Amino acid sequence: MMELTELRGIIESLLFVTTEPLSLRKMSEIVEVDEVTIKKILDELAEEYREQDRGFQLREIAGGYRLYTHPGYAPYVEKLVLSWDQRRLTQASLETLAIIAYKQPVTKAQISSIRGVDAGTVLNSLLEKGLIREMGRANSPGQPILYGTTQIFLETFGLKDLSDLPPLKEFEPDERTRKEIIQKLTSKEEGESD
Amino acid sequence: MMELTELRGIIESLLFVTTEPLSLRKMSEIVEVDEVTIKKILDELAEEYREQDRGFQLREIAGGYRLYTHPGYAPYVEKLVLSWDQRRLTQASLETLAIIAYKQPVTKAQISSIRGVDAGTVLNSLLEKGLIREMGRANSPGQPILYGTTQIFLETFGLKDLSDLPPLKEFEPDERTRKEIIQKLTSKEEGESD
Amino acid sequence: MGYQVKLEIFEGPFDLLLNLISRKEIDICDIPIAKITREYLAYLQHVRDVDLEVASEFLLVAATLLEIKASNLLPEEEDWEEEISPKQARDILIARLLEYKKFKSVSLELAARAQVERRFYGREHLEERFTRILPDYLRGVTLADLTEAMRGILTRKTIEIAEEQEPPVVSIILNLEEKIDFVLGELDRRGSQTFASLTSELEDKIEIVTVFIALLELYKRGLISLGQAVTFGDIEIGLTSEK
Repeated sequence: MMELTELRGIIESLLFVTTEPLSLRKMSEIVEVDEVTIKKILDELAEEYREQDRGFQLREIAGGYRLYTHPGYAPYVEKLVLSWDQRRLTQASLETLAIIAYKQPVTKAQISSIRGVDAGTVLNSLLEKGLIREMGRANSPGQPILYGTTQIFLETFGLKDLSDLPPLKEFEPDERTRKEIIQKLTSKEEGESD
Repeated sequence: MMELTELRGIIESLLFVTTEPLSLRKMSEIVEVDEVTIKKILDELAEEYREQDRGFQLREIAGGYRLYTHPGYAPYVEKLVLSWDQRRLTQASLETLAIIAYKQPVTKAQISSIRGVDAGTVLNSLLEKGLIREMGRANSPGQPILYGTTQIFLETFGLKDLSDLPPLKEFEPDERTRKEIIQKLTSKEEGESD
Repeated sequence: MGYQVKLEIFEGPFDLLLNLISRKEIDICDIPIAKITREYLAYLQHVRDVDLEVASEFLLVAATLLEIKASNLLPEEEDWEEEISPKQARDILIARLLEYKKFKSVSLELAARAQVERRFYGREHLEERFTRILPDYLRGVTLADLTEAMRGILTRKTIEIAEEQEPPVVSIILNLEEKIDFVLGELDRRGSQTFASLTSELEDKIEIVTVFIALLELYKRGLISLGQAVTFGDIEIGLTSEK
């Protein structure tokens, strides 16, 4: 049986080397130790880094674990690493991503109908950026392509998994907005009299 | 005056992300703290990692400091590296090499911004294979390394010299591709009913 | 203040136009949606600070108008119920705006998260000692492969750049008017046509559908005559004499 200190060292070295989130399963396969034990060590490591005010943190992201620099030190890190990340997402991309994230698997027509504009261009660019992927085809006439989000999507938005998305219910338009819209579009005779 | 814990955290975060050994001077410039203090912190960090049997070590190398995985855990790290997605890395290598060949001298940040994803691992692998080399440093902030191709690159692809590369003009989108682009941009609903 | 529309039959805020349509004080068939959209795009290019809220709502509303219009263009013979009533039109718009607003607010939350996420840096490179064990990814790669890779990158870049310059166009709205001109032009030049011959050059399915909608619009305006010899036969199209 492997010693716990050694096991901790091995897992830490894997986390140190990985360039994408590492799943429990993958770690378990490599180290040949059950996932429960690995999860326990990960929790301990995360706690240690926090307590010791380390320069990096262990985070559960996109279905796995990965080390990231402490966000408080970002200004210094940026002086060293010129950020290449120019993924400035447009409002159109963000809205389309939001629809896909919550409604997946979803077709282009469904997305277009919510946003009121054709989604084709935005979908292509999200596919290129690796934020969404094709998930097969719907069983409806024309068998349209179904879209869903990717691991890169989860990483970009700092989500553990899809259940980590903010609950959509909380974003329902409030009563005031609702009233405003209805008022805007309701004829005087039918609506309130003024 | 910056607190010592914070200073330690910052230096650790720099060591964590750096791709090349970090000199005392560079760290001192970034953190705006004298080299003696920084040296003291580095010694403490190295000692801590050793004592705590961490998965990585701090080593002084080529006039600078850098973190390395603990050599005792190398077999596990190798298992991880060998499990990486081959197809993705092949595509990344090919595209990175193409960009360097045509746009040299070029920095890592430029390559990443053209490709849209980070080029780190792939660059190291191309350097290792001798297909590319460091050509000096750009005069921009952070003085990033400039990359270019080598004699081995020319030999591998049967080129007399760089001017022997198929001219970029031929790479401009041809009529068909251009049409595709236009179509993509004006793509409309796929007439699906749901 | 909201965006102002200027039409022969109506001048004022876009919101009010909607209201009038939903009250049937203005016939939706009299509203040139393509014209409104084109002018709106021209307007957008002049405004320095585009109010995204207003811009996206405009598009949503315009698209809904188009749908209502398209549905009302269908010949109203027996199927009276098929036509969307003003009340239904209004309900559709309200439901859509509410649904859209929900996704817009959550997208702002996601944007904020992405902003926070940019402060976390992961390691992105591999130590030299492990690079050595990586398989030779480029084994067997030829100059032609390199060429192909560069072509792919350039194509992607071209698309990205074009996208950035592209204003948010409701292409189908603009396209309908184009197709109307196309049909009239063809009939004028080549005499009566069948639907098949009219669309024989078109590859895109949606273009063919748009031609069909254009035919309905022209029929409604009384500019063309439609005939069909047998059920499921080709549609024959001719210009009416009144043109």
